[in-house]
Amino acid sequence: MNLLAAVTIPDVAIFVLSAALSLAGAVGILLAKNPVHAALSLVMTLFGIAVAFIELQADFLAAVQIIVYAGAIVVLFLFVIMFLGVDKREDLSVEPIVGQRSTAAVLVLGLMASIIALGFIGHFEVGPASQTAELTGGAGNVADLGRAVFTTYLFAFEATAGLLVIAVIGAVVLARKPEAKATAAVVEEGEQ
Amino acid sequence: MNGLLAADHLFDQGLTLAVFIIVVVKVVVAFAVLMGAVTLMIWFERKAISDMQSRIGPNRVGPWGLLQTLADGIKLFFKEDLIPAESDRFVFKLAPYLVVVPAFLIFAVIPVGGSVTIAHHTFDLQVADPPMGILLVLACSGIAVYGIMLAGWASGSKYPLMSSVRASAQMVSYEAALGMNVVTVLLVCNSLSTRAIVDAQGGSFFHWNLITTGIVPFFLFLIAATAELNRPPFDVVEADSELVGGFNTEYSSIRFALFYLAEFMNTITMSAVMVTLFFGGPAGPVPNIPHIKWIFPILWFTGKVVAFCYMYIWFRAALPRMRYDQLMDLGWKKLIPASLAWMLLVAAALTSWRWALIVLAGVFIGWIALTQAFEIGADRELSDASVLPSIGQRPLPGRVLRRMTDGDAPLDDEASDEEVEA
Amino acid sequence: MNVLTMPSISYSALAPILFLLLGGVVIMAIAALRRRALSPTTTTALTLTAGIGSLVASLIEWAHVSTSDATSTIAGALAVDGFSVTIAITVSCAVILATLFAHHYLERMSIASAEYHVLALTAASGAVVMGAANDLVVVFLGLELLSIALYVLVALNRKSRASEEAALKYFILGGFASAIFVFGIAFLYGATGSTNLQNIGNTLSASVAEKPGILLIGIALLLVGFCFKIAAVPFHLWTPDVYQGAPTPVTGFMAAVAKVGGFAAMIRVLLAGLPTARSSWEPVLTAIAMATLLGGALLMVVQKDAKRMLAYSSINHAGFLLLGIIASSAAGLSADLFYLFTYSVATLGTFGILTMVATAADDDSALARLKGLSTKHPVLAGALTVLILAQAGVPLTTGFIAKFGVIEAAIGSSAIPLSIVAMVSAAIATFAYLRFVLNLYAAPEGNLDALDVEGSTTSPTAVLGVAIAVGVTIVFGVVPSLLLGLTSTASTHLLP
Amino acid sequence: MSIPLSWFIVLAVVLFGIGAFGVLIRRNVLIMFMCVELMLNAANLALVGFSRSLHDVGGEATVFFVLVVAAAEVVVGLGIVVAIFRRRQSAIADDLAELGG
Amino acid sequence: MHTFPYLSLLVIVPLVGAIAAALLAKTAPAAGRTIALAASGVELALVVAMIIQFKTIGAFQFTSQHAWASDLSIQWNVGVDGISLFLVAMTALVIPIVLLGAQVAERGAVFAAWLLLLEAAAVAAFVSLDLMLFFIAFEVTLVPSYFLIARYGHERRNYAAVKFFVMTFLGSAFLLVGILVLAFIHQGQTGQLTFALEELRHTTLSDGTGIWLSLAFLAAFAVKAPLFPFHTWSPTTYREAPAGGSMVLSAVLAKLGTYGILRFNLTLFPHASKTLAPLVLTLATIGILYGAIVASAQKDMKRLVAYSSLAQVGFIVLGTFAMSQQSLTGAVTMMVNHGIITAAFFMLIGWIGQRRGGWDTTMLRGLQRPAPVLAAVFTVVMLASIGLPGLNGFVGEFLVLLGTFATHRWWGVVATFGVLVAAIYLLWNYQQVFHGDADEENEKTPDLTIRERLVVAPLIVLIVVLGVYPKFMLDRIEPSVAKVVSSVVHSSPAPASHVIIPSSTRLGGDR
Repeated sequence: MNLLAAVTIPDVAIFVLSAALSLAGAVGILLAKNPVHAALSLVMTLFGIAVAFIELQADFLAAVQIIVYAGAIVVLFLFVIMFLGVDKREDLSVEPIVGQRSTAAVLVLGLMASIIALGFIGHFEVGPASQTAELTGGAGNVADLGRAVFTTYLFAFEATAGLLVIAVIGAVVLARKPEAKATAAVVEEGEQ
Repeated sequence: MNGLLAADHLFDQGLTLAVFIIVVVKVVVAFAVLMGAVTLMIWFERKAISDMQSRIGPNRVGPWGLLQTLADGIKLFFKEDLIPAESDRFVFKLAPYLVVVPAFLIFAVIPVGGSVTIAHHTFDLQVADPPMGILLVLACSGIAVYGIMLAGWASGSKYPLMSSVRASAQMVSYEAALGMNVVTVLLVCNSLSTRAIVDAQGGSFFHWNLITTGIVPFFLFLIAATAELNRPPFDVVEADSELVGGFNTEYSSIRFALFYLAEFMNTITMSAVMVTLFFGGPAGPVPNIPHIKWIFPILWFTGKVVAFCYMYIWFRAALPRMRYDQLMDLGWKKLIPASLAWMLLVAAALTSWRWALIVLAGVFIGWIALTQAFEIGADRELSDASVLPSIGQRPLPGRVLRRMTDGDAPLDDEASDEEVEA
Repeated sequence: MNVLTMPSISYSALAPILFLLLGGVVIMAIAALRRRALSPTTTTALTLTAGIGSLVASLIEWAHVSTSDATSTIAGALAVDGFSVTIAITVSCAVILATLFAHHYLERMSIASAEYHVLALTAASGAVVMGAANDLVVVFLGLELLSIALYVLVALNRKSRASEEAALKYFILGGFASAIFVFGIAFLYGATGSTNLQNIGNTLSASVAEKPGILLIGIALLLVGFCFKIAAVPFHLWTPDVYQGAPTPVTGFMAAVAKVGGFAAMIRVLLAGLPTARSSWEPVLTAIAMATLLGGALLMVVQKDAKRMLAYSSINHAGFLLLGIIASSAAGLSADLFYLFTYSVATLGTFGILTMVATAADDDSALARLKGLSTKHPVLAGALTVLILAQAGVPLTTGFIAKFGVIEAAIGSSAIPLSIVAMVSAAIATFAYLRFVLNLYAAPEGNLDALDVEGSTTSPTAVLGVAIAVGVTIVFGVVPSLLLGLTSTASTHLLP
Repeated sequence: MSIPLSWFIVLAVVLFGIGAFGVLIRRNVLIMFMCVELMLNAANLALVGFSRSLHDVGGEATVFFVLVVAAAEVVVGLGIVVAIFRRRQSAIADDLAELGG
Repeated sequence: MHTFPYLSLLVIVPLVGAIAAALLAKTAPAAGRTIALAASGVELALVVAMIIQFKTIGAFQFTSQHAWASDLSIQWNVGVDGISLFLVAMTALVIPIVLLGAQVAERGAVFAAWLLLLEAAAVAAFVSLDLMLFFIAFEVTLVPSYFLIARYGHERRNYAAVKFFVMTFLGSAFLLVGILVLAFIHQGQTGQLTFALEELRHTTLSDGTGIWLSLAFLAAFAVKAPLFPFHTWSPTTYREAPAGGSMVLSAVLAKLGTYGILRFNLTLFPHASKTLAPLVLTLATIGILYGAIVASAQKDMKRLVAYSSLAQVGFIVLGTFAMSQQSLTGAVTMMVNHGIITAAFFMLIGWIGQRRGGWDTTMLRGLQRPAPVLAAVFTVVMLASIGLPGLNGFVGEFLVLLGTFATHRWWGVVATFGVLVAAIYLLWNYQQVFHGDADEENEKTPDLTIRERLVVAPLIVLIVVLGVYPKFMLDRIEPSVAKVVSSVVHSSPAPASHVIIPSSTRLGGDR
């Protein structure tokens, strides 16, 4: 199997860029002491993945990725961090539960290794192509995507309406101030 | 990758040296023009506002004070670069660039004129025309908020932080409205490429999206865009009378200059985006004069952009700043529903008149219901104080907040018991 | 320009989902458009209407599907078969019961009732969607409809810190599970080229890959995602905390509806989409089932808190329900459907009674608190005894038939060691259940007035709920054929 | 496509692994939450990769839905975080010890 | 056929009584107790009527069959033969006696309700001809027994209840799995899923499967009986249970185990039973000796009876697995007689406990003088238990030993030692408690009241009558036993060499 047969240099460059960005960001989240830095790292990862999307000719998703994820979701994170003033530095030197990190590391590394190994054992053999609908490259795939969303995935699309309703109601319910009595109790505790 | 390049016919013959030079030149020219335009814009704003306030404005440096901006720039450049002790140094330094870069990037997809042929290479007068062009605009305006947020937060100071919180909330809120109006335009134009959008408006004034989308989206977009820009009357982020200048309070020297630069650059690019989306971009009557025919679209484009820039200056001079809560109300309760309703109407009208009538009826019912609901909601909010306290009451990060709770008046037990019974 | 051809839609099949979702929307709209806050009675009535509407719609749909073959609607996104309708019936019943129990609670805790009901209805619609989903994307969306609504519901008791903490814990682990689930979907999609379960099944049966690497990854990740949702050991860690912290009626709702939804989707994915890959998921699932059965039962024994104990009990039940899946037979499926229905009713009744006797702030659910319940409320204590014994699987209650059914099915599919483990775990669990029951009859400690806050134990709706739960538990326990007929017909649609 | 599918899948798996590891070891709720987002993104990358190599639109459509779900999840999740931390000023998971477990 | 639904009524009557008693427990406890007593009386009357109508044939009688949970193939399929008839009768007798003689002081109505529920379940188990129905009934007995022990028992009642519950439940886990496996094998052979005993008898089983299934069944029954070494729950449980509880547990519930072995193991797996016989016989013999020896070391009278029961159960199992006509008849007889005797024992110990605040042999002395009637009754029961000819204990034991000698001589020889040891420790115990000089405390022990005498009288009468005239019982038991024996004898494949089927055994009319 010749992996590198058809690979061109610009493609590799873009992939390496995307991988570097996303991995650096991911590691950044893992190591950031400050949630704001973690959020910035997350943005970096998102960019890296957007670059990968472009390399995969999913331009539309790349744009949506940036607009929705970086432009809204992470901003929301930052908003909450700043709003609550919870940007306290986390002390990473102390392990809360002994052995937690090594256990987690073993688990996750095992998982990753086995997934990658399984993938290579199966030669990343994929199923039959274009079952849902054919995917054209470039600008055309917005139309493909739109068509799929309104035909094959019509129900899923409608279901997202329900999802957003819950999200809105949930946010309203949760942002509402607790009953006066409860607040008073907290104040007392805080003063002890 | 290939999809990106294939869209532009500049690359039809592949990536030759000539093509490469053209691209580089385009980038450099766009950069230079934009920088020049910004200095002019700053001068223009100061001059125009002075005029409206019956003052003279800058008039010493250069003819009509034209070089005043340059002088200010040089002065700022040589000022001492201060970094507050409490700041997060890395982010503090990073933030200005996060503001400037998206401002430049947006301009890359704006078609400033028609197409030109030089050395057998036909190319469009725009830096790039990616198939997702307009989404890039939205993406960049989404990223722009980071600079402001992080600048405020990284300063480690009270007022800038409040500014950050305001900025994030404001820009996320208005981006939704912005996006929906863009979608309305896309419904009419059938393409995401800025060039195609402009081309679709090519015929006459009546082909402009301003008309074809029914005028309303333009105004909605204008309001939303103004809010995205943090320009008056939506400049709560840097409200100097409330927040001492907001997110850039702690900035000085070149970093401050970058924020300043970015603000005006954003004004220009957003004007250009509006021109592109609703006013046909470079479209306009082109007299058939050989060799300089290509210059008229550019002139049309420039003229339209200047008009918008003037409008922004005019807003600044004429309109009082909105209160923060009014701003959020406007965004969520008026702009977003209206944008959504109009988008649906346009979509329905494009399908058939039956659908248009149905959606119209739906919009009408929705409008009544929403108005009613908002009114009731406002009453309830006043009655039981069931929402979060406003931002000004938030404690700051660091020492103070460990001991504090919501900042609501603590209720003693008797009072709360009564309230429960009631 | 191409014209989109909209897929055909069977509205009668969608009716249960529509009733639930629209019920929620209507309540929300009315609540928003009325100047005074809606009274709990109104919202409860509206929710009950939606629930009953959904139930009736499901029953009408049952009349259609029970006599015809399984079909699908909306471009194959939703399956229309006996299985999906049975799940819809189960969820509708759960909604009705949960509403009856929540009514007085919401009133006395001054929780905004409209929001509760809207969220509950939406969550329920998510469960129904999961039962009918014929596409992995739809499964995922149903799962999220259910989960996101539940996150908020869990946080609803603002008087209790535990409630919010439970919500957070649930949320983080739920999000974690969802992410794993999506990753699994990605790999399964890669391996089979479609997200549609029908297509996946066809692809897999048409050709078996020699080295199905990607497929195996996908299945494994999906299993992990499901196991989180159904609280199978070792993915159960969130369960006790969330059950304990959530407002008691929400715990009941969650125990019933989330379990039904999770299992419905799991059954559909494994038995409709991946039956040909059975050899790869069955051993894993068997191991998980054993761990779940024993873990749930053993940890149940050491609990001192009623809600925590019931959380482990729900884990134990999950183990039994897994038996039905592992059996991969019509009998197993039928038994699982029976189990899901009867377990929902029993657990809702149990938590309903716990709701009735909860403290003023609903923040203490220690077992010891229930001592002397038989003195203070003998009838309630009796009802609780019946429901707990049903969960223990005592004959003449639905619990016995349910457990018997799944074990019978498992043995029918030669899963004998697993069945023995199941029986042993039942023995251990029964001890915990009996201890619970005995506690009700022990001599009271302290003030018994705390067992009735503002007339919570005489609330007519809750009493009606208890009567229904106990009635169903006993009637179907003595005459199970009524329900078994339905479930066995339903099961033949999925596994002919 | 010129880059082999396996490269993207391996990248996705590594990102997913880092995300999962983060959820398991970090104690700051917000960061745990970001790690979950990271995992979702890894899944999206895998979906798009498969979608491209299958020439099938299903994967990209799925990504679209995952994005919507992520947005809804974030709204509710942050709502819960806000609700909790308005009572206390900490975002460290270990500080939340109300529940005995 | 009999149209009168005796058996269904036998289950329904105590059930209704239980519900009524439970409902009245709060408002009118006295009425509840009366109703419970009435229900048990009606039950007894029904049983007596049934015995009168019973024909001395081997087949099942009074059968009744209804679909119940047809989707799960469970049927209401009941009938009695000579083996179950007297067990039902014994159950019906013991319950009213418990209600009259060992009623608890507090929450008596609930106690009665649990007892009646237990009676219903036990009767259902004895008469069921559907394996699953049997299993359900078998399981249901656990719940009331658990509550009888845990709510009315002595100091360490919770521990005892749990130990009892968990051990028996674990045992029945294997039973359920065994039943299901058998049913599915049968389904594989006939295409029909059923749990009916008559159907499943005809299942063809390979050697290995048969043995495994047989062991699975045996696991449940051995724990319930209890057979050595699965007996560890019994001394604790009998000790901690209230007098009434111990009576029912040892007289009725333990018989479910021995009955199960006889009815199901032998009928369903005749060949496997033959293969396993040496093992089980050895266990039974060890149980006899172990029970007897440990019993002689007990200071606690209830534990003493518990261990003596272990020995008795050993005899029953010995008789069962000796598989000759006499030994099986003896085993059935012994089940009934042991029920009567042990019920009487526990009731008497309960009375002693009431009078003296304990039943430790170290604190009791010379009770004969202050309480002569008590001593007399105790003597009769004790002698019956030793197996004195003329009393009922003798009949069963003798038949068992006779049958065992014929087929499995050496086990019989060893078991005989058990009889001797039993005589020694019981007499010694009797001597300790009733003879000697009473100290001041013991001197004041009151004798049996008239009521108590009346309550114990039926037991004593039966002990004597069944000892003097066992024929009535044996006549009805033998045809049924003959059926079982013949099925064992004719079981294929050809018996292995170490299983001896002596031709001298009296077999059914098949030859």
